Amino acid sequence: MALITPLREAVSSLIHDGDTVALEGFTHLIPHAAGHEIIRQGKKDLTLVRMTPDLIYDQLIGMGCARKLIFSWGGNPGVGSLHRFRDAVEQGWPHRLETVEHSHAGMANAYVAGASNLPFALLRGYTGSDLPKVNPWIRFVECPFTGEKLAAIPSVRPDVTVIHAQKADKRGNVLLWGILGVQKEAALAAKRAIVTVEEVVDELNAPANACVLPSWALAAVCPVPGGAYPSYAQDYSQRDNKFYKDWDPIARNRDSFLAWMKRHVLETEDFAGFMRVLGESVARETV
Amino acid sequence: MALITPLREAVSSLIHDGDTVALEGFTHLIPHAAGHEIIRQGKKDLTLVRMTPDLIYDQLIGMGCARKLIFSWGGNPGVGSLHRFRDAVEQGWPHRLETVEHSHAGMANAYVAGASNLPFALLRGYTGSDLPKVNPWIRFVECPFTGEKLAAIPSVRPDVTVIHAQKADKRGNVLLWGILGVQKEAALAAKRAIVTVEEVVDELNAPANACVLPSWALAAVCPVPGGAYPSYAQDYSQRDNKFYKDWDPIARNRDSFLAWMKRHVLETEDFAGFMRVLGESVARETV
Amino acid sequence: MSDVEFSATEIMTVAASRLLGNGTVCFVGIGLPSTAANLARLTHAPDVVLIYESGPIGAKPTVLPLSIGDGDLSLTADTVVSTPEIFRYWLQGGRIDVGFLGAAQIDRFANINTTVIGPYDAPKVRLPGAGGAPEIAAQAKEVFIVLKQNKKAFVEKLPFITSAGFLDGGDAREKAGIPGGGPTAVITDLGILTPDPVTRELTLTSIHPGVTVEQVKEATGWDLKIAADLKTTEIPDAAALTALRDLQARTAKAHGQNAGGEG
Amino acid sequence: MSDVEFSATEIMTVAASRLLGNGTVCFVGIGLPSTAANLARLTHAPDVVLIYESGPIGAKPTVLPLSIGDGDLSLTADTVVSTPEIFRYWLQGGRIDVGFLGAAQIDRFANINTTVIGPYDAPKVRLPGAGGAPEIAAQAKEVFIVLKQNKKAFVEKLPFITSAGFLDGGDAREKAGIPGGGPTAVITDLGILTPDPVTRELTLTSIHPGVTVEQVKEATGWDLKIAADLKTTEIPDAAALTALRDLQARTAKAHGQNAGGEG
Repeated sequence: MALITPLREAVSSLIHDGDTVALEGFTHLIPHAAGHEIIRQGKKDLTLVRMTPDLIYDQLIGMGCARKLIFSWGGNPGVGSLHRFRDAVEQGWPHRLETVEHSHAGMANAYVAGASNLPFALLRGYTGSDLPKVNPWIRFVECPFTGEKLAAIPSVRPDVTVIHAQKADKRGNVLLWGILGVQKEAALAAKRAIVTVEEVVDELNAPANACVLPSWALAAVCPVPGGAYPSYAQDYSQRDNKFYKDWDPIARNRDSFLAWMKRHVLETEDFAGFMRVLGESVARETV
Repeated sequence: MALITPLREAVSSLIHDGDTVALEGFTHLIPHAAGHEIIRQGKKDLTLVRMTPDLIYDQLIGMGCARKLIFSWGGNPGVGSLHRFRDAVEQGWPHRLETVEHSHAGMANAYVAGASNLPFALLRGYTGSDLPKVNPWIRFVECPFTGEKLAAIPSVRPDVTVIHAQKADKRGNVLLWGILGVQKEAALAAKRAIVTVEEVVDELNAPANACVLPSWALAAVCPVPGGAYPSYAQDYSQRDNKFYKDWDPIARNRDSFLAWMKRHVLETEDFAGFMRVLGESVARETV
Repeated sequence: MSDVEFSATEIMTVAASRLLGNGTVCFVGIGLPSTAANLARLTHAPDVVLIYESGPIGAKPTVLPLSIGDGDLSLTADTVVSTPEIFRYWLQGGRIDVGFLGAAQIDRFANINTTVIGPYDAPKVRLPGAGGAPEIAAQAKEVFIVLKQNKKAFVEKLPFITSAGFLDGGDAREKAGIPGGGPTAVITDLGILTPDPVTRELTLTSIHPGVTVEQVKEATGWDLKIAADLKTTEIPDAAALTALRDLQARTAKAHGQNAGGEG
Repeated sequence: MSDVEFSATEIMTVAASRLLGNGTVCFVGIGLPSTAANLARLTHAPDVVLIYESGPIGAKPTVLPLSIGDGDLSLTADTVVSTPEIFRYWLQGGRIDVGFLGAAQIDRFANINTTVIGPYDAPKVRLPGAGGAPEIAAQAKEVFIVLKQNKKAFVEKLPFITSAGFLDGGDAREKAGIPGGGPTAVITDLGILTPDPVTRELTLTSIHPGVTVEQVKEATGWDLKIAADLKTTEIPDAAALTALRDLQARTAKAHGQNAGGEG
């Protein structure tokens, strides 16, 4: 049963050094606040999983939280490279980052297999690609009826998945809508799922067949209004495209990155504090 | 692109003798009208597929339309046996019926695999059951990572799937809600999908993430208000539980079954005709 | 109404419902299991989570469903997912605490038959078949089975094992690699049978008041073991009986009956 | 505005959009493919069905999405399904007519690299990676690729094949068991390249007006074959140019830019 918990406590009690952690989101509903809290608490040696690692993964990697990254597309959407990710892979800064690289189809199927408690995912995939040459976790199995060769990759079964959603009710049942990505599968594939939400309401009033995650399938529900920023929550906020562009020069340089992280994340108390200091930085720039 | 088509034409042009046909529905949204039209048109030698063959399959089997049945639970829900199904299996009347028998988990996964264009479904299933002893289509594969043994069964890929839904728009996009069963997977697993609908509206106004089947993924959309009767369509009709009970004595006896089918199905023009004659029969009984 | 007057079916249903703890996530078969599970929800276990294979999660029906896909299940559920999702993410995903099943036949190791009486290829009686039972029996953390006890149902040897209990007994189930814990209670109209911790043979551990051990043995197709510390089943309390009868009266009014099936 | 003034990027975009027939089901990559696909929808192909890997089916965005998961895609779609469903039921299910991709690098057989420049284990440049491309390239009935032509992008040998075109050419793709038909057009800012029907080597079959064959050869890292019947690309008509510029103006107003990525 998910308790309505402050994010700080959920991260502290549910995420441990060395864990495999997926913070999922597909442009929409990316759990930035939870990522910051992981950085603030100095979690180390994490295996990070995500189809589309973006800014929050760039930050986690640059701050040295990650030992390994399992992913299928790592970039700053609409802008370009993730400089901290590239620096880790190309130069080993702040330390070497092991990578396991898939296609989106592979990762999406691996989450489905994880949620289904299967050891591996079966798909038509990777044929003709060099990915199987560099990823020993891509293998092939034969159909016992037709003899066809199909790709097999291990399930993703994170210790902890973190997602952001629009609403929870007071019992901790969660409702999300719009672009769902792999969030439901990621939450159900994990041993422990943390959901940050825009608001807690009396009744979800979910439409028929909506994406609802029942309280008892979750470990913690944490109210963090705006917790997806600079990503967005449909019907609550807009994506801050400018932040994504502004991130590029900050992240290009190790020192400017570290200074930014210190001021905005390490020295703020929580996400509300981050938003306040960020507001001050933006105001200063635009004066 | 699905054309809005009369049911008679859709059945006539899209379902052929010898086809593998799935009329899916899980208590809710069972396409009875389409089943009657298949009987009226005297389709033969069909391989029928369904997780829960119920009255409409009893009728198809008793009228000699089916050569083979792939299923996982065959009964009259809430009442008892399907007498025509039993007569075919136990006595070979009106002719022998070949059966391929699965569990619900197996069938549900086989539809998913069909919709996903995979040759087989992978599941943890059937262990300790005698089903693999009598069904050669249940095999086992090894996980290439863990060595675990998992069940494998062939995908279900019907020539034609028929489902009933609440609404279509004028372009032929379909919306269904409530208990969805395997209908979406069954429709997407088929070469040709026919959907009977309660009504055709200007705009679907579907909630976010609702179960919508786009027109271009369907072969025909046929307006048949009440076409799930005696099953139901949530927010349109109630299940007629009495009909399910009344079916038991009709179907127990070959002659009473044939007489009923002649009067109510073979000698009626369409589903509206069936409902009219049924109404007369019920009125006569209750006089 | 005196609180000591109750039928054999009523004590069976109330005894089965009592086993279901509050907050338990229960995968419910239609018919007797559904009656017992909903009675639990309406009495001592308001937070029990009822999952039906047609898709409803957290169903709170006001009357007993006649079928596994009644509209009342959908309208009262926390959410309704597809049937494949129920079997893949929720059952196989390992999220079910209790699988609550009925059966046509059962053997001493709580294996279940719902497929055929007689040879498979030339059956004397063709039963409805497996439905969700094989994977519910295999994957729920534990399984309760509720059925009426007589020699046709409690047989020495099943003509067909549809769903595994403890197979040949002992550690046969574990050796076969079946993940869930297996049947922990068989609740009948005569008593409650539980598997011996070592041999896994079903043993009469509780007998309903007014029933004799001879009667139970007579209704069993094998030489039924009787627990040394055989208990007498607690009689249904007035509140549970009232709740059950109200539920059945509401159901009869809505449906005209309350039997059930998977279709 | 005169209708003969247009940039190289504009003729590339318009030429790419023209290839997309009305009613086509198109799996759209973000960036240039998304611009061309939406231009087609806003001009000659109002019934084109745009599918984005984040989940929207039948998206009709009013401005170009900056990312693959913009709210406008969700709000204007016929339905939004999960990302696993997009890849399983819709792409792998064989329902996609055209996969519309971009690329960082391409070779003569239309194989694509979006993974690394330099050795995989010690890359000179770490690119974003595969995203949806390997399976889009493999499973769509045909594939259009749009990218700017220069020697860094059009290379003799790819350091890494992320997504298969025709592999080593000839029937190598079919022999590898790749189901979809593969790339049928590579649209650049200089011309249009199409695979030779037999060797499957990319051949310049259309050149944009004002561009010389020498320029195109100079921008290609291998000895580019030129079609005997080389055509000149039709210039963008005024309506298409207006639609494109309006779309980009709306987009700039909404987003401030229109580049794109998969995140």
